Amino acid sequence: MSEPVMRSPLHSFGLASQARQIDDSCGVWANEIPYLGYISLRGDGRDQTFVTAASNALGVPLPLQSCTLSSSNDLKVLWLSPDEWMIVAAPGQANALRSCLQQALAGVRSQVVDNSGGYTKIFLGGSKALDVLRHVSVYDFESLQPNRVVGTTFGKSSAYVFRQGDGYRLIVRRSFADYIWRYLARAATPYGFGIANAAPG
Amino acid sequence: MTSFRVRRPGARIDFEKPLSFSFDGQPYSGFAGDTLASALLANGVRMLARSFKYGRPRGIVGSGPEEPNALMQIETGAHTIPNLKATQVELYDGLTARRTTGYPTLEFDLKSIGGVFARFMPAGFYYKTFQNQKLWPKFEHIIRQAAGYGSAPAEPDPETYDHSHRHAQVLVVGGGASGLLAALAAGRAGLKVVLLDEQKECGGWLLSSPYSIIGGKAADAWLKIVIGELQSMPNVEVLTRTSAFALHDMNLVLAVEQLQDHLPLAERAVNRPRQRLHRIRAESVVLATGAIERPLVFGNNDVPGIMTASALTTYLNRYGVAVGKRVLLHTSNDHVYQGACDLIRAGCEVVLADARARVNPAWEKRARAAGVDLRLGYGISFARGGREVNGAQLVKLDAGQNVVTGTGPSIDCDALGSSGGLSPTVHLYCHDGGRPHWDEEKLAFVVPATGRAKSRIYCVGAVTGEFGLQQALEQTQRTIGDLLASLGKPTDTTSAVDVRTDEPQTVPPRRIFRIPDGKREGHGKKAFVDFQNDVSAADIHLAVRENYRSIEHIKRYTALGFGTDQGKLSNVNGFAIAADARGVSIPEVGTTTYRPAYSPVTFGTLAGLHADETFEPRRYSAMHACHVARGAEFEPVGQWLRPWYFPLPGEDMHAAVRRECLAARRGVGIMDASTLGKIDLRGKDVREFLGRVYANDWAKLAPGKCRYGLMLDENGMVMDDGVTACITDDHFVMTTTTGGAARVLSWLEKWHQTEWPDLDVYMTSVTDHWATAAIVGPKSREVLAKVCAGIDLSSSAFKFMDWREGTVAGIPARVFRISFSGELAFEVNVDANYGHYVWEALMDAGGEFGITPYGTETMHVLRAEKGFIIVGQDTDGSMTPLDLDMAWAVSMKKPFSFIGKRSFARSDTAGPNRKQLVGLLTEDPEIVLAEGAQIIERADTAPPVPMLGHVTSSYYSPELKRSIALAVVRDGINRRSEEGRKAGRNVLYAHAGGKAHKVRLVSPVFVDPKGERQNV
Amino acid sequence: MRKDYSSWSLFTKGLRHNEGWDPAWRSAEPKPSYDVVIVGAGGHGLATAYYLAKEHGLRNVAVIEKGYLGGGNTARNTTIVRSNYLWDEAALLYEHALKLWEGLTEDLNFNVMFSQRGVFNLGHTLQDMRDIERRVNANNLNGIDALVLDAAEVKRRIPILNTAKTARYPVLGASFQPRGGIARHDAVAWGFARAASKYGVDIIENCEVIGMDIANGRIVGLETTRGPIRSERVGCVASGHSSVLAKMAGIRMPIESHPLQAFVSESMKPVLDTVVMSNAVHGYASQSDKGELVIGAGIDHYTSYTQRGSPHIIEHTAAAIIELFPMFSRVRMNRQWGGIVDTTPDACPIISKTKIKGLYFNCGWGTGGFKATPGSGNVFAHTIAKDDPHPLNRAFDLARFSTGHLIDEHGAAGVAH
Amino acid sequence: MFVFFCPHCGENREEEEFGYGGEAFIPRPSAPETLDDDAWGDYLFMRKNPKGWHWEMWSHNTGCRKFFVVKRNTATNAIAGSWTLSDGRKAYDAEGGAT
Repeated sequence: MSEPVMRSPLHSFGLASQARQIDDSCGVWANEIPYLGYISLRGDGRDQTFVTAASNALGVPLPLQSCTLSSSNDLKVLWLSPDEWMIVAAPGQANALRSCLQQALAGVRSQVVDNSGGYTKIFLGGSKALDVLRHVSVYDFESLQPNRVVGTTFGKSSAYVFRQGDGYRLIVRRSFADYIWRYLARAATPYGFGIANAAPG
Repeated sequence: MTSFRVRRPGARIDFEKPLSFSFDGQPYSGFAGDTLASALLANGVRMLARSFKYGRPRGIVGSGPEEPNALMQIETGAHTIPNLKATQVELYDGLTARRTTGYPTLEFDLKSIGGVFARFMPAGFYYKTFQNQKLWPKFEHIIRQAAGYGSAPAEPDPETYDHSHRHAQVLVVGGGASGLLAALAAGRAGLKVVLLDEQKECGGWLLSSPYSIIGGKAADAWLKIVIGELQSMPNVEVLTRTSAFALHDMNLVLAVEQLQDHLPLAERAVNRPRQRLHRIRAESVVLATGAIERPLVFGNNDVPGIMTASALTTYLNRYGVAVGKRVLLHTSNDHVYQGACDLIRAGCEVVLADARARVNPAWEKRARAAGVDLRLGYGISFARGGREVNGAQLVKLDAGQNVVTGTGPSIDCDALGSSGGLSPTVHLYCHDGGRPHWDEEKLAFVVPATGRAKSRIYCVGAVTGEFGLQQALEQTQRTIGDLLASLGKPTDTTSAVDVRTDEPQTVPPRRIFRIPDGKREGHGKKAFVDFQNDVSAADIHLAVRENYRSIEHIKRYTALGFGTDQGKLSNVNGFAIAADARGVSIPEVGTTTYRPAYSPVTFGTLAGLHADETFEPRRYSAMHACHVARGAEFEPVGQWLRPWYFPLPGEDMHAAVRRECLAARRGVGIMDASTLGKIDLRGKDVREFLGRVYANDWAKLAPGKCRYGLMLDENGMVMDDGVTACITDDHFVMTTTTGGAARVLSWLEKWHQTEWPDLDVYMTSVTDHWATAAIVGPKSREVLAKVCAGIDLSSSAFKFMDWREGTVAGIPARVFRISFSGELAFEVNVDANYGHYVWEALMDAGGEFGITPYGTETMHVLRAEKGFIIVGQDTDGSMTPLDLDMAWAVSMKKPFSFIGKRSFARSDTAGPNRKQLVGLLTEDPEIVLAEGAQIIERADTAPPVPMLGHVTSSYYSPELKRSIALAVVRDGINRRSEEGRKAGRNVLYAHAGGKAHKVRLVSPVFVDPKGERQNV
Repeated sequence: MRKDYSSWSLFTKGLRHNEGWDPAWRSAEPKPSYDVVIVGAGGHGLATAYYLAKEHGLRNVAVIEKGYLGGGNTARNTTIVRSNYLWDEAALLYEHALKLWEGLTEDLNFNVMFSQRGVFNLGHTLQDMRDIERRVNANNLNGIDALVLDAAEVKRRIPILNTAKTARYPVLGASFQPRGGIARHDAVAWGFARAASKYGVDIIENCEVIGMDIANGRIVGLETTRGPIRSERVGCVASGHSSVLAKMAGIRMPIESHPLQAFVSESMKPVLDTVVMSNAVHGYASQSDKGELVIGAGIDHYTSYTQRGSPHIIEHTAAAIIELFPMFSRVRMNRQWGGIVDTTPDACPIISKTKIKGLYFNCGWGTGGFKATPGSGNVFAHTIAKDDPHPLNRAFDLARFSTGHLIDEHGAAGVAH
Repeated sequence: MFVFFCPHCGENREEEEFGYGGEAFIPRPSAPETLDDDAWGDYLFMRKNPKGWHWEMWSHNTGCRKFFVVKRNTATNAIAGSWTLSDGRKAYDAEGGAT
């Protein structure tokens, strides 16, 4: 039997082979950042025991303010609701992180679920990235501050979006990824749409 | 052909850039900057349409979106566009336009024959005739052929569209003088401003009025300075060619931007959208939408060459086209005087008939000085001319009453412009419930200058009835000052602009709409109110006479304002004439309701990117590529695309399904079950929660075990079903139907959040995380054994309805021993990133056993053979678990009254003779009943036939080598019981497509009734 | 009834400059009392009054209306007429209506332009096709014309329809009711108003009900903005405002009032000569005699009495129409609007007596009201005149929401419009 | 066309992010078996459907997935405010259960 091979949600687009260095030739650049770890964490943000245990396990404070995120080198913790967070971890880290959280939260009203197969991340950059977001979503991205994350519409689907560096990161559900990518490509094509290589995590 | 070009500095025509175009196959030339209308006029084309009802010759009346007549078919083939107004089509080289009316030709229109009999075709005549229902289709066919303007394309659209969602602090609609000033002030205050203008450049009426002076500067220079400053501000965005067509609640303005239509076909960028829908959410909206001049209503006022006076002026000043040499102007107000002077300056002779006996002395002086032949106190009784105007008969008007006191001169002319006053463009203000009010002095429906401060809608300029330039600008300064003050911004940014003009103070217009001709309405020459729908003043009087008195009735009876111009020229005249006919005031008549779209917008723009492959989301499983590679046919299920069957070369569906079924029953099959909804539930109260939302009991389900559950709505009807596994005592994983996943999660959240927040339960969707392959058949264990580690697969260690954790092909997996086929079966769940890999690994492992992938069709056959229901196919929202003969899945003993339970006890739900699920066998085993066949008592199908139920599922069973079906039948369970059989009540007929087949009611479990196979 | 409207009358009156036309109906001042008062002068209310007068001899009848007659949903619908409903109760009621439609122009001496150009209900999934088969078979057994067409046949009959297999919602087939079609919506209200008025029915516009006088469990009169009106029989036919009226009588209704939007294109040459409906993509279309495409949208989910809905619903519908008819992408929407539809939990109407003696309700038509107009009025008139439901509306009583005997026309029935 | 302030996300968001959740504060009877058919039918199906102020639920589908309470005028589309379920209940009770 061959070695196990992962296939990301956008595998069928063959993005890796089209990727190139970002330059001025396109107004919009994007690519999939595959195989990250995704942990869904549920618990009561007003429960100090839960917050402390989770923060300690994660090594970063659990963001308690709505629509904010906190991050360390390895992971990002996105506030999704007063009792829900998404933890985005480096590839291969999800399992360990899940165990660690579950141990820390033993006996605390909470839920820790590995959802790594269920999501993927899309890098969106370029001088016209904001214009593209205006095409695909109803949210006012112009006022989206760094360190904030929003769950909003993407076409007739949805995405979690935050800023990182010069661009944006979108976290989308696996089964919708095909639709979302096609939609994104259609919206971006008028500006010149390039597949970026070495998309920064 | 008496029109001529006027070369005047400041005109928006580039005489260095000639363009060629065609109209109705005739070549013409124009210049860059022309609209199709201005170019046609410059070429002397007067008649370019025939009227809707009477086939009367028609020409251009307006210069913008108000144009009722000049509806054009632009371009041909896939790029063709019907019904564009020539006044809004920017000319480009090579443009092709065709008329949309006039059959067989413009010169001779068949409908003009009908026009001879116009008196027998008054408003609403068709309600009074053609009353034979049998003959009506023939009449209707003729009516339909005669109706309609342009033609829809015959091909799909080669161009694309998109949406842009914007958020502004201040949205200014209209880039005329007031709008520009408003945007400038808001921009200088540092606010995020968007300014929209429907034309290709800002300026509004100033573009038609080059001799206006603002703050000592000529209009042109003033515009350059203001627009230049706006464009230099990073916080201000100016969108031209962008028409705001709707204002929805909470200041959501929709506007369509034209990105390509002004370019020659060859120059249009393939990747660029043709049009863009801007959905702009604004904290404050400033409506600077201006006003549109309405014509006066007089006899034969529809002859080509008769326009609004402002259109004449616009063609002259902005487009460099003098429409005629001898121009007759007719007015009731001051607005035409500057235009009259401009026409003289261009070399025209001008007669100006003012309905007022005494006019504004300042204007009178200027006009006379310029050489205008002023006739005061006169009205036009009727115009002369057929295909173009050649004169008009004047009448002397009483100074007070709108009656004729004597005859007047007959004036020759080759162009005629009239002005009945300005009608503010109040449409957007009214879309979200705002109402305009009638200003008797200004003779206009206006909106308040204060707008609707609570909604943060402000109005400036002509839309408020401030028709004078200086007054409008001063009012804009005050209003924007208020707006800025409300935001705590300095208000001096507007007052810094000098807005003094040299315009004389205007004096009130005369209250006249319909120029009297000395005859009773309906006896004189036709005087049109709505050109596009051929609605005359007499039609409105007739409607009122017939008691269609509400303005909405008048509109609907006569079609007033129903055209593609939405009554921009006609409505106020119509309201006024209706008021006269009813003998009431105009405010008592009121207005019709203003509805979007202010100007028409393409379906493509509305759809944006929601077209073609991105019309709606389509979801794929992680194993999709595996199925494509194996040649699967697919079936849409909810948002998903699932493999339907996997035909081998030469196989049809029947053959493929037969092969797949037998593989699963005799050997081993494999199916992608990833699309089922999966919800992870955690918390110490999950059991209790499950007990409330499912009909059955969950108190004793042990870790490592699974159970099937029926989920009911509160009405007691089955809404979803699925298997839930107990992972640990406080951790469960629920599966739902493919189509029901999102609904179920939302349903569970709603109950938890609203009714039972104290229950310790968290729910998270893991549908997308897990990829699931079901391995099905007697050999499934052997296949799995080859790749599975960490699980004892023996039947004693891993029983039916158990689940275990281990690895499959080296990947951590949850394996469920559950079965939707009645066979030994395992469902392998892995991280979806490995879904593709694990599917292929299972295929490899199953190779030696002939593992056969199968799709939804085979799944349906297998489950039907076992009598397993599909929610939504065998149920329709009216079936209780008891109706499904599934009492075993209901626990009436649970302490909590689970959702839906109480409804069972209602008299009808608990009553006899309900439709119940049964199996059906046809007398002829080869006949596969139609799904949807109706169950009836006797073979006689002459209606009406009482129906007892219907076939919900029907297949040919390869296992049984005969057809089988499931059905819901009244009292079906009794009918198929021993007693029912004895009474012969179990034999019925299934009727479909006119044929009735004898059927026998049996148990719905056709294969392995004892359920032994799944336990091996 | 004298047939005042004819080609001959058009000719003779035309000769005299059309001055001789009588008012189509008489606008009446409210009298102190009536035998029956109908609240709501939409198509249903006016039809009720007409049939009360014509079939039950009740002429001392008033129809009172808060706005102008025919100004509610009668004026705002997409004019589709069909009877191919699933369940016997609904199908027979709508078929009763359809039969009346077929003679309505002659009966009313008013051309309501009932155009039987056929109605297609498209199927896009296998389940859609099962439901279509089920419904068509049921229709046939109820004596209602209906047939199942496969995709090729649908394409043959509607060549401009996109039947590509690759479509997001591929067309797998359709049901077709040849006798279905469209009618001129305003004309229905005007025609009934005129015919009722000729029988002596008082039509009173701008008269809003502001209270109900109820004594000892029976209705005795109404308070209106034009004064009190006595009547011991009151039929409420107020569609979206039914809950408001019911509240005055202290009755709770299983009704929610939602925006339902529609739009028309600019007028074009004939391109679509039938009615096409699709529940899966949420859109339906026909082309009016004037040449406008008349397009209906899906319902807005929230309740509202504003006659305005959310624009994204219209945008979705435009997208759906392009999905069905790609060639309409470049066609333009001319005007959009909204109505207030009164929906019930089982998508079936309520035509019922109430716990208040003499007070009757006819409401809850959801998206199906227009097509039922003559039938609804006919059976409601019977219900009021006899104080007992007509056999065709017996099942549509309020009691079903207690007994559980719902007539669920959701989903399978192709209810939407 | 609506903008709702999501009391959990703390931001104004466009209507497209939300789903309508129906009339608010229809408590499930604590002992359904004790109700007669009429009372149960009332709970199941009867709705206030007022023309005017309406207390209703919306869920923030693309955001926090929480149901919350909105007081909205069905005759004008005006929104008086939005609250979490528990705060909404308090506001509603403070009005005496509203219309």
